[in-house]
Amino acid sequence: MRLRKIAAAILILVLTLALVGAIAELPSPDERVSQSALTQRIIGKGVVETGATNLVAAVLFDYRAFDTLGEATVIFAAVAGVVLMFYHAPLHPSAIGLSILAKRSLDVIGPFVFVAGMYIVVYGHISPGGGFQGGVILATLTILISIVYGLQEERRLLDPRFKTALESSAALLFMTVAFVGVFSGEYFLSNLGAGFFRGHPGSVLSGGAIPLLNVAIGLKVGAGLALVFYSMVKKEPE
Amino acid sequence: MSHLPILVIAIPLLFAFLIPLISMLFPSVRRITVTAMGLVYAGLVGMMIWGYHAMGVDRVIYPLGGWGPDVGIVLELDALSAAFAGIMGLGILLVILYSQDYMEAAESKYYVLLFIVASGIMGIILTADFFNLYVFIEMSAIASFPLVAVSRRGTALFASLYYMVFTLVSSALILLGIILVYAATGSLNMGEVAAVFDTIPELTRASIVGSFVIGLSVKVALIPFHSWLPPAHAEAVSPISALLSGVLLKNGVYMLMRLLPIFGFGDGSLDVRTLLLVIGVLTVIGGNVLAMGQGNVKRILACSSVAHMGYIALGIGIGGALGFAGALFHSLNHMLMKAGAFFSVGCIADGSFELSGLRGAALRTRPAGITFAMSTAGLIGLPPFGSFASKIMIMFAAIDAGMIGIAAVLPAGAVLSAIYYGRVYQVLYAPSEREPDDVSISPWQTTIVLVVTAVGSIATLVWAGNLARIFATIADYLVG
Amino acid sequence: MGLSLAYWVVLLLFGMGLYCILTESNLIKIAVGINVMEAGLLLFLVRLSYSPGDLAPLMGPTTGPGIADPIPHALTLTAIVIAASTTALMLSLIIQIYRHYGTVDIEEIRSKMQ
Amino acid sequence: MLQDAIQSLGFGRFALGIDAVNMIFVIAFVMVGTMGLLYTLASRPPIKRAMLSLVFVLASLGCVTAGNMLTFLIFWELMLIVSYLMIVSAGTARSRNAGFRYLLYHVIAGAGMLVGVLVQVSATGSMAFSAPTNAAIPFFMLGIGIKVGAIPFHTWVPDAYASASPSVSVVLSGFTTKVGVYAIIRLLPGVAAIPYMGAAMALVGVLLALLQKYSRRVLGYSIVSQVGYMVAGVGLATASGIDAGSLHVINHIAYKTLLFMAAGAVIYRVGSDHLPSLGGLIRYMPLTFICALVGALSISGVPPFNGFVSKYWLKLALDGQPVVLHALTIAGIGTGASFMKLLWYTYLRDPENRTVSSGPKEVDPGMAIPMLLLAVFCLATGLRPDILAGYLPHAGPAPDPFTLSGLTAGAWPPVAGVAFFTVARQLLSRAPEPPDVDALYRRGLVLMEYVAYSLARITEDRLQGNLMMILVVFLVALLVFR
Repeated sequence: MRLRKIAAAILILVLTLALVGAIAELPSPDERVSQSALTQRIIGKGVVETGATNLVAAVLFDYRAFDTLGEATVIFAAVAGVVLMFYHAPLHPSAIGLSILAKRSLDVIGPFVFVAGMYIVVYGHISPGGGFQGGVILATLTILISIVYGLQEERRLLDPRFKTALESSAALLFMTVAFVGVFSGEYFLSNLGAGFFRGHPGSVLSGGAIPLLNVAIGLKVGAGLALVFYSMVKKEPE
Repeated sequence: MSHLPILVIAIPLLFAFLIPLISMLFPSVRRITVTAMGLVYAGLVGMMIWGYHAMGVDRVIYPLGGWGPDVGIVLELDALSAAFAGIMGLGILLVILYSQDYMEAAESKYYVLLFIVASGIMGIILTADFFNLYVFIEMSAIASFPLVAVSRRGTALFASLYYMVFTLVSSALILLGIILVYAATGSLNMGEVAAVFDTIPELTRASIVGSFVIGLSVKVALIPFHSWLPPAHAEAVSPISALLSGVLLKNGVYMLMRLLPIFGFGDGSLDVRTLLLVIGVLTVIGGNVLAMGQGNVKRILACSSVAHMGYIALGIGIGGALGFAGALFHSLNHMLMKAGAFFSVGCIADGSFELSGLRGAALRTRPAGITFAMSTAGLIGLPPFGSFASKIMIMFAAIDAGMIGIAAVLPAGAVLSAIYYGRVYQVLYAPSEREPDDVSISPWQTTIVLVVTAVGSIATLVWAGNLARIFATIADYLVG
Repeated sequence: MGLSLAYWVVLLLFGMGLYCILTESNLIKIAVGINVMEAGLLLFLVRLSYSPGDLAPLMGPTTGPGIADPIPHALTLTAIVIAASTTALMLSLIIQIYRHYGTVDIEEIRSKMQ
Repeated sequence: MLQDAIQSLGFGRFALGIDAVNMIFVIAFVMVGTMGLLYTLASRPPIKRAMLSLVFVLASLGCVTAGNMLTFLIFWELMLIVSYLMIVSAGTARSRNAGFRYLLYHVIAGAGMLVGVLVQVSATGSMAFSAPTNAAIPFFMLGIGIKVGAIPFHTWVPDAYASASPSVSVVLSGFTTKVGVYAIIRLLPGVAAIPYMGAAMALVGVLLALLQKYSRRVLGYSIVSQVGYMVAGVGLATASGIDAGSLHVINHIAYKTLLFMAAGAVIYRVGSDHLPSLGGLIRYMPLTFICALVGALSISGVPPFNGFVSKYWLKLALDGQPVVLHALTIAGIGTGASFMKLLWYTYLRDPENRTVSSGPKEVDPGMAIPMLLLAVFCLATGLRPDILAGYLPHAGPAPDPFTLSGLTAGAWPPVAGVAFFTVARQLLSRAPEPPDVDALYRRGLVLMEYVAYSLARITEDRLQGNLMMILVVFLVALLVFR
């Protein structure tokens, strides 16, 4: 065991030093000239071409929206996997929840958490944030409910079948938006070209399909992560 | 044709999203729906290949979102993609059809994951963008982990984890390569990277090629990176074993074939060909030797998959177009034969696949007993099965390149595989005391799948001439 | 060598993660190791896009000349989501393994499997 | 360029055809195949087994009529598959084990042939038969050597033929080794070592045959010995050598099938071919005895049976090779002795065993007719060698064997053999069955499997050790292949 530790340490040391050489040869990003044509193009024309002022969102949901579809699917697959793994898993979580103090506090902050999540989702194309980030906040709300009120209560409020349906529907919403491009004679995942509303860059109603995709992703991630948490700690077999 | 490249990726995804809703709302029609979905998927793939063929152009480019290769992600369908799409599409269809009888009580999530794998594979095959490739690699991998553990036996769970750790480390290596590519070229499009790849500084180039080749070797399970494969392929339920061995391993093969020409086989800094030849020889011999040491039919088949990946690695490592064509051809054959073998063994045995408990089992099942013998004879490399032809192509490429030693490795592997398959036959086909009339006949859908794999592996020899010419054209276009 | 500090941190994280994967016998720690390794890679990706003084790629009325490359940011977001998904899946696998074998120690599991 | 390479591999261009070289093989295979199938059908086997025999005969016909090397290879491997199925179809553990070993031997043979053929194609650019290049010869030697049962690869012959069910071994025994002989004519003309290989086979085969205790094992080892004659003949690559060897092929197929039929008939009636427990069958199965006698006389080369003619021509053709010639003469003595032994134990001596004395019946007509036909053939072609001579590859003027010197040369070795057997009978009956090299091979196989087992146990389930290998190779690749 000790031998393996020493061997691993030496190995990793040599390997990282070998990588240092490779990194040192890279063009340094500290010099402004190193920005590639691709980067300059996106910085220069991104807002005009996508209608989103958050260029990360522009890349994520327009230029490289296909990656986003892929990663949404990855979450979907992970959720399906986790649910499959715990399909018949019995476990005994706290069914009562925490004290009245905690419950009342959650009653107060819960709506705010929800609003914050929705805000981050809906404003994803003009300010930092987006569907993934907002979706995670929405999912924390369900986690808070199950900790504070107990899993039974959370289950009563949000049936896992509802979450499954919501997750699938949100994914279908994403696909629908993506297919609009196909049916309007453009390409899959086309944004402004497919006739989505450009709006005035910087306002909420702008960026064409980007807000729609953000909402779809937000709901999907929220429902999916809530489902993951629920599956991992659930009590009764379904 | 116009939208088909995206449809083969998007439609199975749509199916994956729809299945939970369908099985929630109309549980009674799930089986027929899933069958129809599988057929639609295969039909789309077929139409895409046919359309590509009919257009008679080198490559079809589909710009996603209307963005060209300079800013966005494009899908690129060329001859190599078309060939692999055909191989994988057929494999996926067979797995879906076979699962229907085998996993009768499967949860809907099983099919969700299956269709995600189907979509991910097409994404890997069609995308022309490095990072998008990574996303699809992860997509098909993540969907396959729970599929391995679907039986929820302890060994299956551990095998799944083992598989997962290896895959994640290899994905991390691939991601490292992608990051270095982006850092060095400022572009992620494969064509653009290929154009400027020679200008990358040498050390960086070596690191890029090294991390891709090693990462992909783990995915292809070349020795010494193979050890995740036997447990994962053996502990999974049979249709998933067929999926992993027959289809998912070819992902890595495809990526090697796609990326190595872009990297110029690492000419100048990292000699990938020599590396692949060394690893390939090790894999052919080692995989077969490991298979000889197993007492479990599915582990034997799994280890033999390792050995067959060695054949393919040798075909690529030899470097000429003929070796490439042979490796391509062997991918097709291996898909048919290995999937057929796993399908058959799933019908022959249920539950335990230990040889000691399977005395005479193959005589009591029909037609699985016959198709198992056919598939495994093909895996040994005997005619009249297609692997005979593909093996000949790889060996001939080696001999033409003056490497008779390498050429002799392949038949040596065949001899070793004859030893362990001979042992398997001795047990599986030994008449036992049970009444001969309790022969179990597979359900008709399963029977169709079994017959397709068995007949298919013969048909590839019958049409070997045409297939070899097609694959040679592809290889010529790739490596010139 | 003339690497900036961030690159050394990247290598350190990458190496630490690998070391953790290779030497720890606790499955959870292996999962953590994988995450640390991926964190190193993602930091590398982010660092590539940024040079000191850059602004975040939010185009507004006060856009300056130095804007960070938005593409690595988007890629990083994608990669983070993927890493999180795999972690969730891996942890659920580990939980199931624990329920099965009563341990998350890799050596003990191996001895129980035989 | 690439398309040319594919073209030269000849996929999809299967060619069959009869020419001067394979004419005699086709005649032999068709004739004996028909007889063998008749015999098989008469033993009322399961229909699958009869079908297999038919397919086997067709496959071997395909093999000798193949017009290019790819077709040849495919039929060569098909023969392997079918004959493996035939051997294991007996359904006993013994036949399964023998079938397994048979499979291994012939997969190795196929591997050797495959490499050889591809080396050849690479040199000549086509799949047509051609004189071997130096690089291809070792591979062809391996492949064909196993197929013909060359020393030290001969052990599959008695092993397989003695373990299959009797009706199967009748069909099986005629073809496999002869296809190997044919391959020598086509693929290995004029390799100097081959006649010596044949001589060694003739000697070792007959020596081991003499010491066997089961009739079908005697027959099996004597196949090795007789094929040695053919190999010596065709390996010369002279017109007379090839002619003599080819004639010996058809003669051998006829009388060896006849002998296997007789042995099979005994097994069907008595249930055993263990020589020490047989005896006295001449009283109960006279017809079978006569057939066996004709076979034994033919194989020993007694005039005027057909073995006499081909052996005489062989010896003439081997004039320039004294070593081989003497070896074959000694082998002739041994052949006489071993078949005297076979006849003596099975038919002539008084039975010691009660089960035999209870009186088995003569064979059915269905089995007797093919046997009689073959016996007539053996005698007829012995008396009139010119019937077949016209079909031989070179069909040159053949010397008349029925001269005084020819007759004595043909007759004295078997006579000496009979005398030897009479003198040394007691000694031979006490001699144990000799060990053969395949004991060694089996040890080797067990050892190999043990090593494989240990390797598999050592490497599997070691997550972190195996992960480390990835990094090691990554590092090696970065540092070494630079």
